[in-house]
Formats: sequence, structure tokens, C-alpha cells
Amino acid sequence: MTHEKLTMAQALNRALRDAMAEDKTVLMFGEDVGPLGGVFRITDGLSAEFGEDRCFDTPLAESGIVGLAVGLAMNGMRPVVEMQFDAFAYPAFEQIVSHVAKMRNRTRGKVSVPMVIRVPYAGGIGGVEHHCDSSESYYAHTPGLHVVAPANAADAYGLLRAAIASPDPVVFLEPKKLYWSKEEVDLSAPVPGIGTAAVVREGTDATLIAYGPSVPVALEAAEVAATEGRSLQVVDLRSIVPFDDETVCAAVRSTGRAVVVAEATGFASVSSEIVARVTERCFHSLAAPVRRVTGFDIPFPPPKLEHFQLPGVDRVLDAVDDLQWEWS
Amino acid sequence: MTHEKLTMAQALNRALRDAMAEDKTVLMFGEDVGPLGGVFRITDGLSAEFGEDRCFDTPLAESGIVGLAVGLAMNGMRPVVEMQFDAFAYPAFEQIVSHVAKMRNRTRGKVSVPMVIRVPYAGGIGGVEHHCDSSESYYAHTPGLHVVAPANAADAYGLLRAAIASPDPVVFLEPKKLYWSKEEVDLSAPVPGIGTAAVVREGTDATLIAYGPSVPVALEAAEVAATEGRSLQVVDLRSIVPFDDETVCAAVRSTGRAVVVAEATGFASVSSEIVARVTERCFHSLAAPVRRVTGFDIPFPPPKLEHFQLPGVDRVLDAVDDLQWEWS
Amino acid sequence: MTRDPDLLLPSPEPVQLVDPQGRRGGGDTAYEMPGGDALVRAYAALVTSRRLNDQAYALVRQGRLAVYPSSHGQEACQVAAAQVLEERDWLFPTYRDTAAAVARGVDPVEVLVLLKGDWHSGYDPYERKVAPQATPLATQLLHAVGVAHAARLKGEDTVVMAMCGDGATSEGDFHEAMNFAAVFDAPVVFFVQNNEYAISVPLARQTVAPSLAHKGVGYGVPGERVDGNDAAALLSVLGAAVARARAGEGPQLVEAHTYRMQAHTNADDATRYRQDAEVRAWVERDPITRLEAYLRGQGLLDDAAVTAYAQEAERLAAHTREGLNVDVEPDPEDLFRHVYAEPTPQLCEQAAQVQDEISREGGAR
Amino acid sequence: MTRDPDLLLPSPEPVQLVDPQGRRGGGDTAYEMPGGDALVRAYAALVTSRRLNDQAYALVRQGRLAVYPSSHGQEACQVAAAQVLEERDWLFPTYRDTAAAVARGVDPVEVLVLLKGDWHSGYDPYERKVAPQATPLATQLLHAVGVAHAARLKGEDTVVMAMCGDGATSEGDFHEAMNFAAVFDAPVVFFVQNNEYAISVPLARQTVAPSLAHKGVGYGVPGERVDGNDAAALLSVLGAAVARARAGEGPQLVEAHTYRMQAHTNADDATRYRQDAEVRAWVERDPITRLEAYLRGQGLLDDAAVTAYAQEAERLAAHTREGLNVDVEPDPEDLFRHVYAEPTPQLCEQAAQVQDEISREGGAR
Ligand SMILES: Cc1ncc(C[n+]2csc(CCOP(=O)(O)OP(=O)(O)O)c2C)c(N)n1
Ligand SMILES: Cc1ncc(C[n+]2csc(CCOP(=O)(O)OP(=O)(O)O)c2C)c(N)n1
Ligand SMILES: [Mg+2]
Ligand SMILES: [Mg+2]
Repeated sequence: MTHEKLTMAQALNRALRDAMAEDKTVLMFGEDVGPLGGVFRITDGLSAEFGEDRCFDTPLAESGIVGLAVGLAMNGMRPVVEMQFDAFAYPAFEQIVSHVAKMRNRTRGKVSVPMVIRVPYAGGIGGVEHHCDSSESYYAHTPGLHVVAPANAADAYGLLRAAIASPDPVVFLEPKKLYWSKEEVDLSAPVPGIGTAAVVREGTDATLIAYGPSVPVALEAAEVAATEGRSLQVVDLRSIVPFDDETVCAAVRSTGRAVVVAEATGFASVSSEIVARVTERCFHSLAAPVRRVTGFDIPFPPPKLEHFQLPGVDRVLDAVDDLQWEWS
Repeated sequence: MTHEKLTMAQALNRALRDAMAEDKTVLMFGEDVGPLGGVFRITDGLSAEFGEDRCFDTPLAESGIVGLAVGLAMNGMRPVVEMQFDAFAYPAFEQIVSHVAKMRNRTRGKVSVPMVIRVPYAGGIGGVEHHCDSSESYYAHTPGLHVVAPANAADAYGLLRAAIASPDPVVFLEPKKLYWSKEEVDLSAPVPGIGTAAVVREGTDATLIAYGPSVPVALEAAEVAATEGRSLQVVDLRSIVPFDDETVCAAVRSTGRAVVVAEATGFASVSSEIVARVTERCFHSLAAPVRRVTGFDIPFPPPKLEHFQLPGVDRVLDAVDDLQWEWS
Repeated sequence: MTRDPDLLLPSPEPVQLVDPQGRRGGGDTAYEMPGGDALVRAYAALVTSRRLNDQAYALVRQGRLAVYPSSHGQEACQVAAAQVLEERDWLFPTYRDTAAAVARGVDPVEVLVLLKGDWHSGYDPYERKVAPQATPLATQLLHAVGVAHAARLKGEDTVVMAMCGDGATSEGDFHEAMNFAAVFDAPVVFFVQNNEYAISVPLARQTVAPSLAHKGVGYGVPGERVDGNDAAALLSVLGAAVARARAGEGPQLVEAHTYRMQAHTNADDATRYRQDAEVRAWVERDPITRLEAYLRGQGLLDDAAVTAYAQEAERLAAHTREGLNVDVEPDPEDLFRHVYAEPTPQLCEQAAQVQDEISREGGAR
Repeated sequence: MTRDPDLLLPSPEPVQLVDPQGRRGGGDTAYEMPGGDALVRAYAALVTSRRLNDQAYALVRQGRLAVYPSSHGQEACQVAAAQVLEERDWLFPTYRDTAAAVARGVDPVEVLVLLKGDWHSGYDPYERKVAPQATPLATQLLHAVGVAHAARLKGEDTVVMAMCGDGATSEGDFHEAMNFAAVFDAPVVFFVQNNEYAISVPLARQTVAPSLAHKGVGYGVPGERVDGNDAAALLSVLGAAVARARAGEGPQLVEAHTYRMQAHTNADDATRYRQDAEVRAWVERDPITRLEAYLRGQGLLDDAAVTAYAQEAERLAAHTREGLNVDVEPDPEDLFRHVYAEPTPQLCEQAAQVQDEISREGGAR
């Protein structure tokens, strides 16, 4: 047992270091990930430790970075690439959707392109436009990609190890605002498989379903609700694709009420999907329609206004109040 | 009244011609839209009639095409661009998401970029990979864009005129497989506003909600169901964003049961959104969970297998059978 | 900034070793005439490629292929691209480069699976080191750079031949691939077949540069131009580029000036955008008659050989016909099998639904 | 293919008219020394720009700005880009080109709204014909081409100055913008400030081309290189480029060789990737001291004038300080007001929810 207190940023850095040390084919590259160690320092020290061939800066072009990764993966490497910020992955969209996601299927499994596309994502850090997008829905809607988002340092370490080890491409979403939150991490703990959700707080009255940056919000809301005599269960998806229907539906059936909490714009999103599939599967266990607390259908606001966009504890509790308690 | 029998392709061509004749600032450009008239001939004759300055071919670069349109719109033009096929719009994703969708909001309304991005989309024509994607969910999830999809020639004409006249950017999705279906069109009929759905078949037992290429499928299913003694109502969304909650919810409340039919991959899609919002708004009118008949969560299949992916009449009727009739 | 522009700019005119009449020609050039064996091998492959193009075209009319983008007229490029490579090298073809893939040894029946519609790709890319034919323009060029860079990291002296058309050079991915290759010194030969059209759009709408080969200097990559209907010149110029790349001199750009003799595909109507006269003028520059004339003049080819190669080509055409006339029963399970290494629970549910539908078929309703 | 490569390649060395010591220098060049008035105007703007950079930097430390990408050391580029334009022309700045926008007449308080965080952009782009500062690299270059092409269609002789950095030239959009401008003969001057770094990535990792200006020939666009710390040379070279573009000679590419004296932004730690000695070496090449020395030598500037311009700059800095010290009460309604010309029914619902939350604040819970 090697317990350590680590921030999520440190846990991610450790995951990269441990994976690169174990497997020489693991490469880390992107913009400013070399000597600088990434604008969030997630790759700090890697180029020094493993050399310029293993962790390196590329010319400034995201389609190029992902396209290069496809070719490297075709020829035996396991690339991990960093998209500097969420919105700066958009130039790589064609490479991600038309090749990363489809190469295995196109070749009937002959060519696989295992790679991890790391995306520092979402808001809460007072960033200017293009630096705070929650872009998970674009990737989750694209078959052939796995999409994961850790909500704590331990999962960040475990999920990144699992993503690098995965035979399939993984879009790895890192909630920026959680980079600096410190926790106990057991680096020797078994790595959680991609595709498994976790009940991170037990509760009996209603279920909060969240992932990534929204999990701490859900947990805090449950804390407050408890003081008001309401017992809220919290499920952390951890993995958006594949989706853990079993855990989520068992949780919702146990309480009969649910609220989905997600930072992204709500329309045609991952949260729409959660509401849809939970309702399809748990309809007759539901005492009220599943509610959503999401970002509004607007471009991400400027720093001074972002607090209006981010799902907060009050908004979550308002949604819980909305779950037609008079019916029970 | 000027009734004419037109295919959807002809109706779109007429809409472009009439709009260009009325407004000198309307420009049409893209790949092969000049002398060739587009690979689907939607722009047939336009460069000859309006000259190379009004309808022209560009170098082969989709980000360039959309980025050029942004600049033209900033300087008083009303560009209409054609993305040759759905998957070939992906290189323009950054321009669409980070600029087309956001310019008005970024500048507090000072700079608007009215433009129409025409996308021949979806399957049913035996096309090879990259030529059959249903990409509406990517756009519908992006605030700042209007997203429309006609299902018949008359709406194709009316919606394209409305899209070109709109002060906002519109992603105009043209169902390829319907290009050649002929109908009576009244070109003098009032243009349907963007954002209005239509009940295209009355029914009392359940509501089918569809748009674009899935509307004819829904109508045919309703026809068959009628012979089996079941009365199905059909709603054609026409406009995905803005979404016509009023019409859709009124329809669903009137029947108490609903099936969403869409060709796109189901996960985190427009159909997820329809299920979610209809359930949120009509929960206590629903006798059964809203069902989805969508494409599977796989890359679009090769020609010989596409019929397994496309929602067909049988699959729709199976879903209708699933609506827990024993409960009523 | 390391490189001298003068060493990066292409020759003022496309390199030519054999003129359209089949005479040693093209004025002074440092490029050497390939040996007789190489030229005769190229001739045989040209005849096969032409026959394959015509056969595939016929198969579309017979409804066995959905569509076919023919390289008729561009066969010299197709053949040379494959012939200058070693077995350990890689070829990255586009949808139009069926003949190049076949010249590299891939079974045409497997290559044409894409256009037959049975699956997205029909051959194992690792068997002959031929990447899947790319449809999204210029995107494969970046994959080629990645494959080349991986080889260098592994200490292998592999060279990657990355093919694209004139239109594809306008895409951002062309730019990013050229630049990444240059910065990482990746052994890639970017081979642009300039056939003067991108579907209906003429080269003049694609660029106003002195030539496409002039794009190299902006990346620090040497560019060269070659007569794309002169197999001898192509073997020499592409061969030299491959040798430089293999020797560690980094990426190379070669533009071949050729012509698309047929419509973009059978679905296209070329009369809408170009004149017959223009097409006819290119018949005189046909790559096969030109090389045949030269080889006969050199006494390297006689009627007997010509007949023998024609029969070779006929055999391959027959094999292709037979292979494509076989109806493969599509298996819906395939739709769910290869999306991921292991199907997700959701995909298993969906595959089961399809199986259930099939089992119920012919039943009620 | 129209253009002669020799006319498209840049001069072997960056054009220089005034050397670092402030002497007429730079050897033989066809470019003429700008007139005294122009140089003095440039000097005044340089002093203002430097003061503005320092003021903005200070405002970050005081927490009035979230972050500031300073053009300290690049002021000559900032000033010249604005000064060579007519009122009817357009300027397309990046996040680093605050000083250029201000030199064009935009109120610094409005320009800095983006970094203050009140809104994404704070000025009316049509007032001074300055596009919103672009963050997604190279994307704005295509907008610049569109604005220029629209002007040509309207028969106006507008020129568009499109700015970007060395790193941005690696993006696909740079390639597509250069090519579109060339093919459509759009009057755009692509002005690349090569400050040797893209955040931490040195130019050598960005390109191995002889220079960034050499990228022009691949598009049929004339490229030129200029000393980016020599205001006189910048005015002359950019002025000539603007004149050619206005005269209908199509797009022009100008690379200015300069240096980013400070970290990428205050959030960046430059010590991780470059040496102090490198930075110090560039202090000698400072654009302001150089121009001041030259003007004094020419008797075009004296102590009184220097003091006057310094006071001018001080006034602007004070105005900027005051403006940014005003706390603007953010209005949540703005979030929903400008997504579309008319808010959708869904946005109206959402705006109402926020209003309801605000009205309930301090209430229960
Ligand atoms: C990104 C992308 N955009 C558009 C298309 C549609 N398309 C297929 S082939 C083609 C023309 C390509 O011309 P060129 O590169 O010269 O190759 P050629 O067909 O002449 O061999 C176009 C526009 C595509 N396949 N990919
Ligand atoms: C498409 C995109 N990718 C990444 C970034 C993040 N980023 C912001 S500035 C910068 C460096 C730009 O360098 P350069 O173009 O040389 O301009 P400079 O900052 O030196 O003025 C990067 C990588 C971005 N803004 N846009
Ligand atoms: Mg071509
Ligand atoms: Mg720079």
C-alpha cells in the first residue's frame, strides 16, 4: 500500500510517468508538453526523464497532432496526446471522427489505433472564451471512441492508466477546476476498468447522476440536503462511453427519483442521453420525471458571468425540490 | 398560386435562384458548385445565370470555405456554402463551432454572420463511408446555430428561403435519399418559419416524432399501422434548433405514447434530447416510456449492410408494439 | 532555419526522360535513365494497370461495383509509386490509387471490396504495407508521417510513399503533414498526382503557385516536378526521392504532371466542365504507347513480349471479374464486432436486437 | 500557373533601414526610408504602446485583468501594422495585438474588456474596422480573406491587414487562408510576427524552412522579411505591401523578425524554456531606443518632444487604469440576449430561471 496525498494534476503526471516507464511504446506529445511540462504541468519532467523522443513538442497544429498519433499507433506506438484546451481540439475533429474512431472498424480489426487524447476541459477557472468548453457530447456521440472523465485524483490515476492500456482510443477529459484538489491516492490500488460507474454516496430519497467537474457539486448538494433531512445518493459515471447502465439504473430504481448534473450545454448532450436511457429503463420505478441541471444553451460565458452557467448546489437542490415529493 | 411538380433537388435549386435574384448579396460557393452545378446538381445553372462572382468554386478546403463565409458575412454578404457530403464538413468544425456559432454573442450583437451551411446528409443511397453520416447532433448541441432538415420538396424550398433570409447562421441538412422524390410544390405559399414543427398525419393512439429522412419512414409506418387498426400521429420537426416544444408536446399529450425515429446514432443525440424533453414536459401524460428507433452506435455501415442501420417500418412498428398497450 | 532555398526549388520544367514519341528526350537533367529490366517491369505493370482500370470500369456498368474512380491515363504514376519501394516500405494510396495498391501486390478483388460495398476496406494493410485507401482528402498524409516517424524511433530505415491529388494539396492537413514531416525529419515521399482536376475544378482554381512542387520550400522540403506520363522519369525521380529519404535527408515532395482521362468517377459528367479536344490532346501523351515505343526502339521489347504481358493482364482481369461476381452474404454481426476490441454492453444489446429481427423475419407482419 | 518564383521569394536577409545603434543601415535595399513625419508619428505611438503594455501588465498584478499577453519588444510591429492602413482598411489582430488595435484608435479600456472578463470583446469592430481579437490561432486569417473578397466584390479598394504569430503559421487555416487569398486575388497583407516562440516552443520546432516568408511562393504570393524591431523598415515594407495589394496585385506575406521580451502571459514561466542571456541580447535591439537615436541624429526629435510624447503615453495609461478600475455589474440577461437575433423559446425559459433564482436569493436555504 503506497498511500500518498496528491492533486489530480500530480496523479495524472504519475500515471503518465508510470505508464512510460513500463512500456517503451508509450509516447507523450502535443503543444508545450516538453520542457515547459504543459500549461497545466501535467507532463512536468517527462521529457527530461524519458528524453525528447518519448515526450516532445510538435508544431502548432491539432489535426497534425492527432493525425500523427494515428500513424504512430498504426506502427506499434501508444501515443498520448494533449489538446491544450477543449476548444483547441476542434481543428482535429475530422481526424478524431473519421479516423481515430473508425480505423478499427474500417479494417475489420486488422488496424487498431490505441491512443489517449487528453483534453483539459470545462470551466470554473475564470478562463476566457475557447478555454472552458465542455465538449464531451461531441465525442460521446461518435461510435468508436471511449470517453472518460475522472472526478478525483485516485480515479484520474487509475483511469489514465486504464486508458493508456486500452486497445481502443480514449478521449480523456480532465476537469481543469479539479486539477489542484488534493486527496489520498493509493497508487497500488487496482485500476478501475473503463465503463464502470461508482456510487460515491449512499442515499435513499433521490439519485444525483454526475461526472467530472459536477461530481463535487453533487456531493456538496447531498451534504446540504442531508442537513435538510433529505437523503441523496450520488453516482459518479467516471466513464461516459461505455455507459454503466447497470449501476446507474440500479441506483435510480432504489430511490425512484433522479437529477442529472452536468456542466455542458444541455441540448442534445450526454445529459439528454442519461435522462433518455434512465427513463427508458426505469420508467415504472420513477415517481417523477428525471430532471437535468446543465449549462444553459449558450456559448460559455466570460469569467465575470461564468458562475451563472455552472451548475451550483442551489440549482441542484432546486431540481431535487422539483421531484414532485407530494406524489410520494 | 404557382403549383409545380418538383423534386426536392429542384426545389432547393429554385430556392437558391429566387433568393439570389432577389438579393445581390446572396453568394453560393463551395466545391464543384460552379460549372458542374454540384455533385447533386443543387446549384445547377446558378453560375451561368448569376455569374462567377455570385456562384463559384473554391479551392478544396472546407475550413477555408466556412472561414471565407464568416469574413464575407462580416462585410455585408449572405453566403450560402455547400459541404459536399456530411463527413466532409468536419474539417470546418472549428470554424463552425468557434466562430460561426459565436460571433454574434462574442460581439454583443455588433457583428452577425448570417449564412447557410448546406449539408447533403444521411444515408439510404448506398454511399461508401464518409458519405452517409447523420451529423445533426454535433450542430444541434452547439449554441448559436439554427439547425433545420426538410422532409419534402415544399419545406425544402420554404425552409431554404427562410434560412437565407435569417439573420442567424443556419445549418441546413438535406436528406440525400429524398433529393429525387417528386411532389406538388406551391412556390408562392408562405414560407414556414424556422422553429415550427408540423403534424403531418393525425392519429390518436401514439405519436411518431421524426425529421428529415425519417419522416417518410414514419408516415409509411403509420399507413401500415392503420391497416392493423392502430392510429398513429406523425410529427415532422422540420427544425431541430429552435425546437418546437409546443407542437411536439401537445401532440404527445394527445396520444400519451410516443416513438422518436431518427437515422443518426442514438447515443447523446438529437433523439436523446427529444426523449428527455418530452418526458420532462409530458411525464404524467405518458402511458409508457418514449421509445427511440435510431441508428445503432456504430460507424455508418458499407452499402451492402446499410439497410440494417436505417430505421425501417418494421422497426418503428416493433417500437410501437412495445408501448405497453396492456396498460391502457 | 537550416536549408538553402536554391536546393529546395524544383526544376523549371517537369523532368522528362522519354518524350511523347518514345524518344530519349527532355533535354539536360541530372536524372539517369533507369535500367532496361526496371523499364520492362514497369511496362508490364502499366499494361496490367490499364487493363484493371478498364475492367473495373466495366464492372460498374454491370452493377458489380458501386462506382470507380479510374486512374486511366495516370498508370505510370501508379506503377512507379509502387515499383520504387522496398518490401519494408509503406504505401498510402487514395481512392484513385487502386492500381498502385495492386502493383504493390494487393489482390484487386480485396482492394475493390470498398467500391463493391461489402466492407470499408478489403485487405490487411500489414500484409503488403499498404494503408487503407483514404477518402477524406489529405488526412492520410498525416498518418503516413506518423508511420514514418515510428519507424525512425524503432531504428528502421523504412520509407513511406504518401499519395494525394492536386486538389488535396489545398487542405489544411496537407500543410500540417508536410510541416510535421519536415520538422521531424520523417522519411516520407509526398507524391502529388496533378491530373489537372479535382472533380470539376481545374488546377487554376486550386492554386496560382508556379507549381505544386514549389510548396516544398515553405517547409524546408525539396520539391521536384516530373512528367507524370513518363514512366522512366517517374522511376528515376521517385527513386531518387526514396533514396534521399532513406539516407536520412528527410521528406521529399514530388509533383507528377498527368491527366485524368476519364470522368472523376462513372457518376460524374465531365462534359459539363471540360472540352473533348483537351482530353484528345492527352491521348498523344499516353504513358503506355510512349514507353512501348521507347522499349521497342531500344530493342528491349518485341511482339512476343507484348502479347505475353497482355495475356498476364488478361489473367488478372479475369481473376478480378470472377472475384467480384461472387456475392458475399453480408453478416450483420460484423457491424458490431469491430467498433471496439470488445463490444460494449450497449452494442451487444443492439446486435441482439438485429438477430431477433432476422429470426422473426417472414413471421407476423 | 502564373507567377515567376524569383519575384515571390523574400530578400536573403530581413530588410533593415535603421540598425540597432540607430544609424542608417542595413545595406542596399530597394525600400525607401519613410518621411520624417511618419517616423515621428511612429515614435509617439511606440512610446504609447510600450507604456500601455507595462500598464496592462501592472493591472494583472493588481487583479484588474485576468491575464495579459504582452507585445513588449514587438511594439514596432504593432505600430507599423496600424499606421500603414487607411481608415477604410481593416485590421485583424490576435490576443497579443492589443497595442495595434489601440494604435488604430480603439479605446484600450474597450480592447481590454476581453482580458478583464466582462465580456468576450469590448469594442464595435465596425467603428475602427478592427476585427475582434482572435484566440483560436490562424482562424481569423480566413475571415480577413472573406472581408477583403467582399470589398472587392463591392468594388471598394479596401486592404486587410491580417496578423498572426510564427506558431500560427503551422495551423491548417494559415495554409487555407494564404491559398484562398491567392486564388481569389484578395487584397490581404498577411503579417507574421515571428517572435521566436509559441509559448514555450521555439521557432526551430515550428519550421525548418529558410524563413516563414518563404511560404509565400507555394501559394504564388510574394513574401518579404523585415527586421521587426526597426519601425522604419516595417513602415516601408508593410507600406509597400499594402500599396501592392491596393493596386490589385493580390495578397502579400510579410514576416517580421522580432522577439517576445516577456513570458507568453503572466501565467507563463519563461525560465523553463529560455535563458536570460538570450533575452538580454534582444534588449540592445529595442525598437524604441533605436528609433529615438535615429530621429535625434536626424534632428527630428528633441528632449521637449520626447517628454511630450511620454506625457501623452502617461495620459493614455491613466485613462486605461481608471477605465479598468471601474467594476461593471455583469448582467446575466446578456448571456441569453445575443446568442441569436431573437432568443429562442428555450433561451427565454432559461433566462427566466436565472431571474427567478436571483429574485429568490437570500431567501429560503
Ligand atoms: C475532406 C474532403 N472533402 C471533399 C471530398 C469530396 N471529394 C472526393 S474526391 C474530390 C476531388 C479530389 O481531387 P484531387 O485531390 O485532385 O484528386 P483526384 O480525384 O483528381 O485524383 C473531392 C472534392 C473528400 N473526399 N474529402
Ligand atoms: C487552435 C489553437 N490551438 C492552441 C491555442 C493555445 N495557444 C494560445 S497562444 C499559443 C502560442 C501561439 O504562438 P504564436 O502563434 O507564435 O503567437 P505569439 O503568442 O507568439 O504571439 C497557443 C499554443 C490556441 N489559442 N488556438
Ligand atoms: Mg486531381
Ligand atoms: Mg510567437
